[in-house]
Amino acid sequence: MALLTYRKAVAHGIAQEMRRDPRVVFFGEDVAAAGGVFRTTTGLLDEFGPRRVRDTPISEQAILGAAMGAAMTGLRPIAEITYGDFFALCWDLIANEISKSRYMSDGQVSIPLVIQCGNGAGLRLGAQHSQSVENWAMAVPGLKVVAPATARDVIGLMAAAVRDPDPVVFFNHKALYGATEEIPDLDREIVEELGKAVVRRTGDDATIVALAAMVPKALAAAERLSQESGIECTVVDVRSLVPLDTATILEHTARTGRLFTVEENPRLCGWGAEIVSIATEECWGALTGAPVRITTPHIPLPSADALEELAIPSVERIAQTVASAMGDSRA
Amino acid sequence: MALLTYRKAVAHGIAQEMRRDPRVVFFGEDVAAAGGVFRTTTGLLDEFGPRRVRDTPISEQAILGAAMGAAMTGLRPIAEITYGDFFALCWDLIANEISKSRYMSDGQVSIPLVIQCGNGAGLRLGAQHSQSVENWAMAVPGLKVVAPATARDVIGLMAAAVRDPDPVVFFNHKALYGATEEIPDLDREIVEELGKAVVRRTGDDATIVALAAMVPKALAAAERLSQESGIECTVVDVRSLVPLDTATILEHTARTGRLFTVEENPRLCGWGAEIVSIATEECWGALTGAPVRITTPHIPLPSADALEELAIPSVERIAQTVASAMGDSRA
Amino acid sequence: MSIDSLHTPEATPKEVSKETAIALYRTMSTARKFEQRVHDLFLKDLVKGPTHLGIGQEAIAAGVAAAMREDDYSFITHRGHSHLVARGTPLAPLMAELLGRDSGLMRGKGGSTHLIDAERGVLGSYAIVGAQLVIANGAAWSAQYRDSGQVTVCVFGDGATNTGAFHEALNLAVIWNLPVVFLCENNLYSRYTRVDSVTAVDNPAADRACAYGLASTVIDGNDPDEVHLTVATAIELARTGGGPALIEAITFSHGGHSGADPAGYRDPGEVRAWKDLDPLVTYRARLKSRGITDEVLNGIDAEIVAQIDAATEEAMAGDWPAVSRLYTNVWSDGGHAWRN
Amino acid sequence: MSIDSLHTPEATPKEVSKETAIALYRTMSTARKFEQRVHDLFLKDLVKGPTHLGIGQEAIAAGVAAAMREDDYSFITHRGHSHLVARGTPLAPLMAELLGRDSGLMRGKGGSTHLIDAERGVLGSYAIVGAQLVIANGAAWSAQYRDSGQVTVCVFGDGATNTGAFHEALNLAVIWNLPVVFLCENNLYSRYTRVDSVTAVDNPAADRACAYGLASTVIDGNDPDEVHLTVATAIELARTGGGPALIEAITFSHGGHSGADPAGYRDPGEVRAWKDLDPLVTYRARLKSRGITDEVLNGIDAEIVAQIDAATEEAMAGDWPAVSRLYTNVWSDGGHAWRN
Ligand SMILES: Cc1ncc(C[n+]2csc(CCOP(=O)(O)OP(=O)(O)O)c2C)c(N)n1
Ligand SMILES: Cc1ncc(C[n+]2csc(CCOP(=O)(O)OP(=O)(O)O)c2C)c(N)n1
Ligand SMILES: [Mg+2]
Ligand SMILES: [Mg+2]
Repeated sequence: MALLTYRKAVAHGIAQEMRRDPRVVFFGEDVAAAGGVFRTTTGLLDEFGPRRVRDTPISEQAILGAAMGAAMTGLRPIAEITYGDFFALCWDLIANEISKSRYMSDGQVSIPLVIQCGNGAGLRLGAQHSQSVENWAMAVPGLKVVAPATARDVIGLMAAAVRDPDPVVFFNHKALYGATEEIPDLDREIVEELGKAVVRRTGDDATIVALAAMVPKALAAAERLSQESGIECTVVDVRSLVPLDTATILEHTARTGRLFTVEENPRLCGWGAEIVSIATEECWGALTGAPVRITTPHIPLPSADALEELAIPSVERIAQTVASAMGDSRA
Repeated sequence: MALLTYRKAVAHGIAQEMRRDPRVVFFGEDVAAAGGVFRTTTGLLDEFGPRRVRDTPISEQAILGAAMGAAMTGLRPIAEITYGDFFALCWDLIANEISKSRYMSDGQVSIPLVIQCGNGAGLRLGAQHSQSVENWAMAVPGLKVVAPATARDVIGLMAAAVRDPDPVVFFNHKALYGATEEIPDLDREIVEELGKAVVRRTGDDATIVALAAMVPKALAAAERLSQESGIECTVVDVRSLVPLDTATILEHTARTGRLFTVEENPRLCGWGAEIVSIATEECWGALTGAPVRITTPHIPLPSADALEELAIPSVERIAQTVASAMGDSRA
Repeated sequence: MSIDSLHTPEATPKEVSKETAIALYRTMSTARKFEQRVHDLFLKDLVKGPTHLGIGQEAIAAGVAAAMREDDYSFITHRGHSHLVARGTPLAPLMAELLGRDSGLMRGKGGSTHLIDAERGVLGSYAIVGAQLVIANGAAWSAQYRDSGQVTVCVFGDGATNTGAFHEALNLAVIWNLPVVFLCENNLYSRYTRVDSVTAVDNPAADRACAYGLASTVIDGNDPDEVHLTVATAIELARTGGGPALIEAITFSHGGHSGADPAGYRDPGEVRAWKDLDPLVTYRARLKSRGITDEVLNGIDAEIVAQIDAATEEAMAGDWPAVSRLYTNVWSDGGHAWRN
Repeated sequence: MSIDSLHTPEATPKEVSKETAIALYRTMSTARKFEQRVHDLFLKDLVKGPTHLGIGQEAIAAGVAAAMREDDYSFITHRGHSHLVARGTPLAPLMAELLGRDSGLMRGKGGSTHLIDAERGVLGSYAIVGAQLVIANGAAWSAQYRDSGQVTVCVFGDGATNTGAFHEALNLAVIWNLPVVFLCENNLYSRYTRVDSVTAVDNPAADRACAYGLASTVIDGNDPDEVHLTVATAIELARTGGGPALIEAITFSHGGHSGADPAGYRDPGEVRAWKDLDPLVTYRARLKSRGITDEVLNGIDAEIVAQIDAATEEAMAGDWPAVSRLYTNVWSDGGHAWRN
């Protein structure tokens, strides 16, 4: 079974690490007996038992508090907060405690834990269950921030996250759960590295930087641009916002002269702004046009499918934005 | 008494609105009997009584929940969360409820409230009581975001915030409480407008965009640059991140060709990145050099005075950064 | 919590009037049939999103709403359809909302989990478990401040009792003596997890009352009379300055957590036992014992079906929201501009 | 809560040994004299930041620490100096931390409100009220998981009992049967506000025990023997699988909330009454009644003063942190890089 869904990759990745390291525990709301709200963690309770795989009450602060205390004292917890939106319920733990305690203690304690969630839109869940909040985490010093776009990366980046000695916030994307990938070496251990972007497509005219569910959309847009306008794009899958692979992003931005970011974050203060700012400052001389951000508008997400579709960057919007910006710069 | 401290302006601004509108109530931890942890709200309980000015338990969710429910049903609450850092404890109310309920209900309800806090560093309070989190609020659609730099603006922007029909997050800056300002018309009603930046200094060589405690620092740096390097800077006090006065920012950026942002936010995804991204895209042809962000490094804030001083942008660092970037662009 | 451990703190409540009884039946039956229709449309992929149904729990919505004054406020949960029905929200815009139409109660922006009908005092379904408890306090405080005599009823699930918001809300409500009635719909499950497996006490709401100096009240959530009378007493007390109350109503959801959930995690025996306690069935029997004929009740049901048919037809005929709707009503000026 | 309403659930605890009693005295006296020195330095603007002192509350830190195994974990509050002293943190680096020196326990990065001494099991002072309760659960869970026999003691203030974290923590600790002892230092005030004015029950911690199926235990927090014996019993129970406990110790802070707070919001009569119950004074009297002479106790005090003098001198001689320290230990690799 080398064809794996992104959904199944979640449990696969966690199981791989739990087999390897008895310090790894996994817990959250409905993750054990029910196998997760999105059926992403089916089988973990059966394999590892209730000592290591646990259901919790609806107590997001208690979940992350338990993760932090356990991480400080020798365990390697993976805690699930069902939706990225719910980070708002335990943001103190994330933004004030887990991220800062190592620094405040000048290294007396480490917090090696992973916080996993289902992030992003596309499931018609409305404004409070559809947000992309990886920018919230990126804005907080002391957190590593990871968001896989493929089933293989779900496994490999989870392995890297669990093995990392510092706190990692891990954003699975809800709209990708059904996506499949051929993984020939699925029977072997898969481990990726944090802080390494992947170039998913190469082209000389422009660089599109994308993350998570925006990666397949950016790739589709790049194909369309190639066919319809002859514009050849490089597509960089950032994978990890912290550490950020600025080397890869800047290399391709400089080489192509044009940068586009595609993000689900609402308009203001998303990670696109960060990457655009870095690239503008550091590739100034090489840029042949202004970097352009493609984002969700700065609005809460609507529930109705017709409206939700319009809010999130689409293949069409990406292609059109790139084409018209490239037209401008060529004009 | 026309010379007013920023500290006293807080109570003055709230009192002005409470006198005008009986729907305005004010509450938070230690704000009533004790007059506020920073003695910013002294006298309000005496003047308006315990029906309108209230102490609460240490229940940040309950505080903002009460504010939201009251705002939905006819009151105009001003709720205090002592420190901006503590938004993390009630972030669900801010980021998921208060900001989104008007949109989700398609306008059936309005949430006219103000959340006031003490924001920013400089008081040696360490990583969990010193953060500048206005970028957290800016990143959430549905919130207006205000941060006054002067005593007069504390009053005038509070008036605008209270009168605004939508939720406003109001960031007083802890390091400015002692700053004084001559306010000749203090005996009259002072009302400013949200979404209007103020040009605090005019110069033709570069534009420095700053907020709150960074405004006096940017002004001092501009003076130094003028005297030491002959570089003349325009200094824009943003005052309101949402709505954002892009017209003023872009006008001066285009006119001077150079943009610098000065913010207390840690490096990644601060409001500086947003303004730099907007300006780069919209002033591309007019820019004579890359926009440059001056920020706190991406680290938690240390407690010791010697270290805290080094972390926050200083007059010297602002001046040096501008001078060296301008040198580059002139070379 | 099991069925057997139900206890009512005071003696069995007095009977409701025949008129009220018929109204309660009508509300329950409307909610039931409405949600059955929603489920049909969900299975046809016409209603999207999670779609949490409260089939089996209608006695609570009916009993509560009948005890409320028109201008009282309701705060409810993600499982909120029946409460809107009970408070009189017209069925067509309600259905249209679930269908994502422009004629929806919120033009499709909110959907099933974020229903709100401000005109009828329903100040929202809250999809973040527990949030409504702290927000309800604010509405109650406002009513107290304005001396309007309005009472706020805040409904929440058993799962909400383990959130921090629950604790903060109850404490504040008591110290400010707010006119708010907190009502727990304890349907024994918090999504896919038995609430008793994640809760330190047996009655997740009532056994916490002691922590706020409140009385512990557990009622049969499948008995609309008991719900009605208990809540009416609490509301009356709150309205006259007696402060908050906390009531736990035991009930059961016939279906799973959401529209797509087969609820395989529940014991079939448990489901069967609770279906025997179906409030529509048992209440119908009670009405009959009070002399209300099948004919009358069948007549009511037929009316309801006709209403729901009409509402569904009207809703289905609605347009999809226009693109421009995406950008309306972020702000009170109707727009979404964040810049000039 | 007033002094009079103190009650001990079981009969007066048994006496501690003379040896333990002297150790308790030594700890209390060290904590007292250390904090008095800190206050002096604060008034000279050498110690900066808020500087929450626990003068008057030392019996709790002393009694608790004496009941703990060396490898047990402590989670404490922003008012934590005395707990570090009690667990044996060397005074020089502790003082150096408060002075913001490079030789500080955390090189000045944490300061008075974020003290941590991992080597001695003090896994942190928490400046966000209530956070330590949920985090302490994690340490307890880890000990349970590793079967290490370690117990976690989590100290918190009365004000913390109204946070959501308190509720979530207690519930989880009970359902997971964690080896954790929650101890409330009820000093009657939550910053400048009397806790009873913002709390729905009289004993903010103990009166909440019922909500988690725990026993309600209120003790005299100014009696180190009672603290010691009560906590020792709870720790022993937790260590042997008996699960969590919740203890409320009533005490009083002689000074204000922070170094700069004159505490004008308190009634002078109240302060005077509590100063009469100063644990150092009353315990000294008890020791004398147990035959321990003034000479012995004065000798201990003199030793302590000498230690504190030496520690202060050492700390004051320390360098300021180098610029480079700003960038160390964000990550476990020692650095702060967020990019390549
Ligand atoms: C704070 C929060 N955590 C988790 C969830 C996910 N969630 C949605 S409904 C639900 C179960 C709620 O159970 P209960 O309160 O008993 O209500 P019921 O669904 O049984 O009516 C959960 C965990 C949420 N919406 N909010
Ligand atoms: C969540 C949170 N809210 C508010 C504060 C501000 N604050 C710091 S100490 C304090 C009072 C704490 O009172 P208590 O828990 O009784 O401890 P004590 O200071 O009396 O020892 C408050 C409100 C905080 N640090 N954290
Ligand atoms: Mg339930
Ligand atoms: Mg206290």
